[in-house]
Amino acid sequence: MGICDLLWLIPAIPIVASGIIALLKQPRRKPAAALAIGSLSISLLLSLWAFAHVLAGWTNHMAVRETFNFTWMQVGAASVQLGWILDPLAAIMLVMVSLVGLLIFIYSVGYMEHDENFTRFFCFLSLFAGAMLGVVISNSILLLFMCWEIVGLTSYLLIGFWYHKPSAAAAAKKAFITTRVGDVFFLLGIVWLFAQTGTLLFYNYGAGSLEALALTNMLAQHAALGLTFAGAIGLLIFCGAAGKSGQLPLHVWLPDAMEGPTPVSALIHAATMVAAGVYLIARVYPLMSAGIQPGGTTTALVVVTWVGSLTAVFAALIAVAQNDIKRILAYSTVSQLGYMMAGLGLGGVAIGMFHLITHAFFKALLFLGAGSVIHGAHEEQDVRKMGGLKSAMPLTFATYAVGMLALCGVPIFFSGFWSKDAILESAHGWPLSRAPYYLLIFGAVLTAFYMTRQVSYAFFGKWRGHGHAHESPRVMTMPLGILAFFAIALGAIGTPAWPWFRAFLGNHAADIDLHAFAEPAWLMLLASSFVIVTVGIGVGWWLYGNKSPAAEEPDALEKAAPVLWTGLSNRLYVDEFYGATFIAFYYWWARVTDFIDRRVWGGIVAGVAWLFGLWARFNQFFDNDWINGGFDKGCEEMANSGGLLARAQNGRVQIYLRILAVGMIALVAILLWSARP
Amino acid sequence: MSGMNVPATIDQIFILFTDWVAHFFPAAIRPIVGVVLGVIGIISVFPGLFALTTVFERKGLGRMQNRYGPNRVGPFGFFQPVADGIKALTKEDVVPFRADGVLHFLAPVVLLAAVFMGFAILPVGRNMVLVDMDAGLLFFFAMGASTELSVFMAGWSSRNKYSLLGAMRAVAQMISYEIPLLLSSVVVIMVAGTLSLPKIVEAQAGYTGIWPHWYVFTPWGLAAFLMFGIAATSETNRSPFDLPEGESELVAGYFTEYSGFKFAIFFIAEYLAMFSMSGIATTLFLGGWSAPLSFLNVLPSWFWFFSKVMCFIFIFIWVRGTLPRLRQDQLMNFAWKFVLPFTLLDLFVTALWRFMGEGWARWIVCSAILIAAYVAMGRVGMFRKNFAHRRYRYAE
Amino acid sequence: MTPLAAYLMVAALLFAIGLAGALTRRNAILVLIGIELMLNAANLNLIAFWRYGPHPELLTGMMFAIFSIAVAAAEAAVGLGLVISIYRHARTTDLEQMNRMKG
Amino acid sequence: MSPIFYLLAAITVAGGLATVLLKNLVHCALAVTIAFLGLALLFLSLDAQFAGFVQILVYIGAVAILVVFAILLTREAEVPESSPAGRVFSKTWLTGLVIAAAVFAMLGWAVLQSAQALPNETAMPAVSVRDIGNALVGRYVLPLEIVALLLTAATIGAVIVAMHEKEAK
Repeated sequence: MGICDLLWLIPAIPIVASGIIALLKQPRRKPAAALAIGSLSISLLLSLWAFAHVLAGWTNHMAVRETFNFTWMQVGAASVQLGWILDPLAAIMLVMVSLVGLLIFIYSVGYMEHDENFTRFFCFLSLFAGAMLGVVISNSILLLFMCWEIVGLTSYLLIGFWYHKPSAAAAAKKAFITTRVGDVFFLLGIVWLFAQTGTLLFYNYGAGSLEALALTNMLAQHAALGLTFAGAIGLLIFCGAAGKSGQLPLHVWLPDAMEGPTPVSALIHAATMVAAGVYLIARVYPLMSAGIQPGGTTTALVVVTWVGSLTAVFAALIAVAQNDIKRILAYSTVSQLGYMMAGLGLGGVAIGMFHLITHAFFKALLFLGAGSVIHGAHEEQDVRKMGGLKSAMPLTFATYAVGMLALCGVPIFFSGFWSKDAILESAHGWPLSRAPYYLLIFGAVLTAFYMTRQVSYAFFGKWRGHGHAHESPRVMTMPLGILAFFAIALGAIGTPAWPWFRAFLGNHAADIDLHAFAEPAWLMLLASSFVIVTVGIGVGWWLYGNKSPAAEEPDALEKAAPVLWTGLSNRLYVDEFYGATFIAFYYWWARVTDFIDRRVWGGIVAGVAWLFGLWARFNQFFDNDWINGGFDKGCEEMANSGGLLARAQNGRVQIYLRILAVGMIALVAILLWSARP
Repeated sequence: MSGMNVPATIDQIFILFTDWVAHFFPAAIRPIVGVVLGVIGIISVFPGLFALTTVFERKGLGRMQNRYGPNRVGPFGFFQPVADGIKALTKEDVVPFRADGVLHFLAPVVLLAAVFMGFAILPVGRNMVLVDMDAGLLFFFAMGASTELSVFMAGWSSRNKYSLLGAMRAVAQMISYEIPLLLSSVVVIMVAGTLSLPKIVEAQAGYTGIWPHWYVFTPWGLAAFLMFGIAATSETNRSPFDLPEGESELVAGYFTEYSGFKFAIFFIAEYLAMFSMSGIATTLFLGGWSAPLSFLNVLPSWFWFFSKVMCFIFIFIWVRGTLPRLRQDQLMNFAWKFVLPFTLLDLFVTALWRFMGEGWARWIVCSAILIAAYVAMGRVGMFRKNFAHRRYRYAE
Repeated sequence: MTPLAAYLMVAALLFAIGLAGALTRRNAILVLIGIELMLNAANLNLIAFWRYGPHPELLTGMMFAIFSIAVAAAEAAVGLGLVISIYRHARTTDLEQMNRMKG
Repeated sequence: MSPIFYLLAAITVAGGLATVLLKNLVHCALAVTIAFLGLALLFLSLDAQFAGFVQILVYIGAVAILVVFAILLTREAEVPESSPAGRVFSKTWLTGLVIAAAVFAMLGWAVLQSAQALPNETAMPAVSVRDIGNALVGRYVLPLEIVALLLTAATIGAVIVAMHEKEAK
């Protein structure tokens, strides 16, 4: 029984657990939490087993890619096949998702303690975890799409968890619809892919859609503007990914999604779900990079790169001017996702995924820290109404600081630095243009800046909120500690000196040479990022450090450049723009269709109905006066004759007996008569 | 005569005698002669036994109640029954004025006839059965059933509320105990596979070592035997089930209004019923006329049969001397809520026994089931106080 | 030797008697008894036909009779139960007064 | 035509007639038992041992007792000997009698019609109780089960019907 046969258990167990939890009565808190955490920890163990399996294969220098495929249904000639896969990519994602998820589950036990819908929350959470793991392991794009949609559903449910808040409900709808837009294209891509390759499986011993045969076929044909079919399909799928992981122009839902409970924001909108998009691109990377020459690139990848880097800067800009602690983190998430996309576009799977992994940990850390801050500050989310928390909640502060430094990419010590550096490095070496490189660097500066702003607002200065803050319970701080450890340590597996991660994904041996640290290019990068971080943090500290402005008074940056500030703090009017264009158009179109329905089609239908009414009236006349009349007469007669018969039934047993006897006489007589010779 | 060995001769002595008598007659009517002789034998032997039994019973009860029994008439009062008989015969036969004369007369006759019929199929010894019917057991129970009607006739015809109540009690009791009686003998039929009593006896005739193959020595057999004993006690209106003639409540039950010889007839009938019941029980469970230990076969079979019957009679007397009388509702509850279910269970167990095949397993399983059921039912009965309060179900 | 017809005649006579009882007596119980008599007559027919029939070893008539005896017993039990409950209700078993279907 | 048959037939018919004619219900019940007994003996004379004994067991042992109980429970026994026949027979007894007679005439005519066609007595069939038992659980097992069901239902029904209804309104 290899792990590959048991792989399906990893998503199945949490889903089943959620089903059981859904059946629990509402106030049953302990069993619900126990079920969710227990199931996910089982999944974690299985994932570790799978990872160990892959690792063993890798150390023996053989490419581990085990698949398990089966036919779901037979549609005419084509067969719809499902299956799951175990390869380094999946293994790493599995471990990451289940580990982070588990930590966040534990954290939520403390965070949601006083919520009366505790059980429902855990039901959704573990359903989400299951579906996410399903996305990770699925080897069939259809299965992947299903889990993908379940993930979308759960995110909708969890964002709208406090549905009594109108803002939460609105945010949930927004998230759902916006991601739908992406998913439509995704679905188109799937259909096209199926039409082209005739299979839904990624890898199927040479017959899969991502394997050489299918790829060459798809490279042969060309769509418009120099895109091969492969590239076009890849881009369609990329639209779906953009929707999920909030790339331009579909990023609008992600910040609003912060209406949900903080653990949700951490789990779904920082660590895992938004990463699903990136993972999807990594999964179908062969499509994107089909026909790539060494040192060259493909149209699809170019698009991905540009979208990514633009998003990175764009979101970072907006993040500068936000005051809601979670919104800031949300926008930073968007920009980091941009980095990942850019990394995928520029340097390939390993780079993007590496940033994904590190980011998952430190962003989850940051969100949970933010949650802990909110918890401690009595549900206060506005950074300007906090301050001085570093003394009030030291543990939170320490871990949060770690997360912040990792996000800023402070050199050497923090994982964020290594992953981001790898991206910058590959951007630096991009053949087409230098613009992405500069954009990303600018984004990095902004990142450092807004994080510094946030931290100094929240933790330094003096307390400006009401009541007074308190440290969060152990069950919340413990996961913070663990995450913080990973936020630091994970960097070690991706240094240029020992590019283990890349080697692992690329299935080639990882050799340590410390000379990599001595290469001038790398040193230059080190220096540059050092400069970036210092500039960002320095400016931030200079503007906001330690001085604690009251909530009313305008922001320091606002004083400097009011126009820019208003623009940024209104999120560059993207929502308004959408409202003015798309949504308005939809309203108008809805009105038009409404008119057509009512007047045109409605009129026709009414006419037909009138005709039938006429016919019905005629029928009624016919029935009542002819048929029913006849029947009524008949029935009356029957009733009368029945009355006659009823006389015979007088309740005298013996009379009945007599009649019976007479009947018997008659019968015997007939019998004899007929039997006579 | 010389060639025969002595035990066999003694064993078959009555048969030989019958044949000897029969051979004086023409061949055509010999069977009839044989039957007549057999009838004469039955009619003479069992009443004699009855006479003895009365003495034994009265003496035994006296012993148990720590007093003298009859000891005046003859040596140790052994001629007491003779005296009683003369008394009964010479007394005036009183018939109540309002009584229904015909029925009042018919009742004892029918009763006695029905009871005597029962002996026709009883194998009192090797080859010593009057008629070996294929459906013998059924015949016996049919006869037993027809006694109830005569009891009713007696009670109803004498226009006396004690008699009527006694008769109703008697009939109700007989009907409700007839069912367990039948079922517990069905057990034996299931195993022996026949209704003919001689065949049943032969089915138990074998020995392992010196121990006989009587059905009473199997778990189901023992249970059925006990149930049969209880039911038989009640069928024959013996104490502790002697409510029909509960002297303390109804003067003498359904034969309150009888005197003289008719009374004597009822008395005889009761004892004869006891004999026939004991005989059937012996035949069904105690191996009929077969000897209790293999080497005791030297003694004649009829000796064994009668000694077993007498043991039964002694048990009857013993129980009468020991147990107090039940109440009507207790009686019914006992019949319907304990005896009947237990007998049904025993049927099931017997089937199990039959199909589990040889070996020790079936012994353990069957006895376990029976004991568990017995304990459980006993507990429930005591717990629910089934014998608590009484309710009458007559139409008012 | 007794011919079959004799048995059949006895059965017919018994049947007629039972019918007469059921038709002429007033008492419900006696009507039931009459019906029992009729059933018995039928049983006699069955047994007789079984005995004289071509295949006695098939036991068809015998079985028929046995089953009808069982059914008759059930019928008697239920019928008498009904009579008793009617008596409780209407204080009579006289069929002439038992002609109301409600009450 | 053996004398035994005449005897049994006479007993049976006499019992039946007595049943129909006697005034006192208990006497009727006892008379019907006589008829039952006669029938049982007829069965025996037809070599139907088992059926005969079952007849005695069921009818004399159970049905007759049941009838007697019913009579006593309904207090119908006390018919003064001097009561007019009108109290026993229904008003329209004459029609009933005529119909019964007609039925008998019809049946008897039918029997006599076919008297010649009827089969003569065959050799006595060798049927033991064992054969009957095997037939019951073999060829006739379904009717057996159904009858068992019927009897159970009848028992329960009779108990329920005759049970004293509670005054709980």
